[in-house]
Amino acid sequence: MVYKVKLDVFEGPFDLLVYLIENAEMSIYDIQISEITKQYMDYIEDMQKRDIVLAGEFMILAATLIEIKSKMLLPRNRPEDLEGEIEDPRSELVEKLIEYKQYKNIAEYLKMQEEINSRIYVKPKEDLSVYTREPDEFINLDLIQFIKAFDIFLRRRKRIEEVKNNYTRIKRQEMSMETKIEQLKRFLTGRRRIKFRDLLVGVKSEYNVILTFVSLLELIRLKSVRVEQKTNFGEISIIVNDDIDTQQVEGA
Amino acid sequence: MISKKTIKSAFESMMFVWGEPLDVKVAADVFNIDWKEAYDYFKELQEEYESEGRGIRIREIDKSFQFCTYIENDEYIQRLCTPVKEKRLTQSALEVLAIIAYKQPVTKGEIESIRGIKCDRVIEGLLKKNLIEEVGRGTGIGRPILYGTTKLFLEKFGFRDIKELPDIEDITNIVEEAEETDTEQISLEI
Amino acid sequence: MISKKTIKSAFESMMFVWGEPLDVKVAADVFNIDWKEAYDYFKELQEEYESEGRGIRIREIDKSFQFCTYIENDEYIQRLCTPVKEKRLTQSALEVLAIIAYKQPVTKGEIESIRGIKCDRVIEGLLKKNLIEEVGRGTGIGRPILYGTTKLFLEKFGFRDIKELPDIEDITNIVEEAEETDTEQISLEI
Repeated sequence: MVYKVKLDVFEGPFDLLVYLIENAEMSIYDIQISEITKQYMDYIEDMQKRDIVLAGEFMILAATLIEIKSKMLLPRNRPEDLEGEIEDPRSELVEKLIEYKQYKNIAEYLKMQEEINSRIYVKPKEDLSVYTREPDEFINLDLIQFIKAFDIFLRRRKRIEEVKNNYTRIKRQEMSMETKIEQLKRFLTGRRRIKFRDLLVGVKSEYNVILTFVSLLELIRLKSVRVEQKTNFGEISIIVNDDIDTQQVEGA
Repeated sequence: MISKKTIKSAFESMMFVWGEPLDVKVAADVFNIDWKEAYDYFKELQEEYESEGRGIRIREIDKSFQFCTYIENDEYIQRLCTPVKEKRLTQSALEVLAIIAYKQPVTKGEIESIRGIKCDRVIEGLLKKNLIEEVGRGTGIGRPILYGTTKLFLEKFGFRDIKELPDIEDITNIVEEAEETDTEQISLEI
Repeated sequence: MISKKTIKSAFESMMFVWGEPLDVKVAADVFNIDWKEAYDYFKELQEEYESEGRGIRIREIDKSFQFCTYIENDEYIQRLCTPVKEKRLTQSALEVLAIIAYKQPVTKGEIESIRGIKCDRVIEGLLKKNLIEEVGRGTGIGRPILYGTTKLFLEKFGFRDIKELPDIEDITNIVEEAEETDTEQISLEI
């Protein structure tokens, strides 16, 4: 059989079918389905005998051909179908084959173009590394970007100012160590023994707790009071010296 | 003010070092001139090399210009040296490329339905060769990848731009005529 | 008999693909012509490219010929080939630039007191980028350097002169308008 010369060079089932049709000198618009189906099946059988793995699509087209063939065998001139022309069972396949053939032609044309263009030569790019080592730095700026950045700065500055104002107002209310020491001395005068915790009654801010404690340390240094702590983290007891009111606070 | 003569001369130098097709826009930017002006200069240069019958020519590819050899000197170049020829595309690659070139942007599914066979491998190969590229996503189920041809495709097949591809209807005539007139010049792989 | 025109055109193609200097003898052998004839053709070609003021020229090196670029076009080739690296100014650089633009001439001390933070590095960077420059010395202690914006600064923002800068009071309005019309985000380092 003639088609054997092409063997496995077919690009797909359509390619094979188009080849068989053309080889049999049939019109693509009037395919003799039973003849072509036979040739197609023979080809596929032949391939399988040679242990050539055919893509599944070849079998799908085989099924389609058989289906068309069987439809062609059905009686077609039924009077109840008069209103419309009965569709030729081959028409869908023919349409596909024609489209495929068109692209096969384009492929042929592209091959020609490829051939022609392979006769034209270009030169490679020169070695440009001497230029590419130090790129030009281009500053990307526009007015809106500049103004937006400035606006963000102005807003943020305003915010910082507000925060700063709050911060200093709170600070002004806070007591200095000197004032606290004087306050403590007045409180301790006339007392013998007092718990440190009692000094913190009504003291809310961390700052004031620390201030009280640091002031107490100062009083210890001045020997106005002694402190005792029996256990770690235990209660601190303050023992007040008699001369507490005569001791001078440094720098006060 | 830089003279037209200087700019045209610079364009020649620039194309020469660049080797690859030089984008008109990139060339125009070097001189801060507008695109149309630069394009006209390139066209003038192209015309000059042609009318003087030079052995090097300027070809236009997708709004870029490139120096190349005059096609008819192919024979002498081959006598001088054996230039490295790239491997020709296979029949299936050419078919898939044909479908993509004419139907782009196109999905793999559409290509396969025209060819009646799977073509993942072929598409992969064409992508690797940079002859096609992904150009977006379709709107259908699974948002399938859309393929289109590249600038390299135009270069390899000698098209100025994709619009230069002949009408599908004319193709058969072109192919048949070419086969009749110079079968001896086309080496067909059989 | 191959015409002189064809041989000269072929020599151009051959030089082009050869890249390196093409030996006159090798070129002559392609056409079976004698050395002197080939040499004369190369000289004629060289003369043609020169008299036409082409951007590519032919140079002779030890009885070989080679295409090369016209030396005067070096500057344009450099412009074409030097990659451009886009740099954005940081938020701090933009702030310092804004302060200098609006308060110039201004000392580093004044800028720092406005921003509440040192800015030697930022000023250095702006000087390097040629967006600001030293414009004199102040009268205070140590005669501090006064900074002002440069012509490049005006150019980059498209101002004809420094008076064209928008009023500080209008800035918020401008920003709001811009944000309405242009939603594009700018990357700010804060």
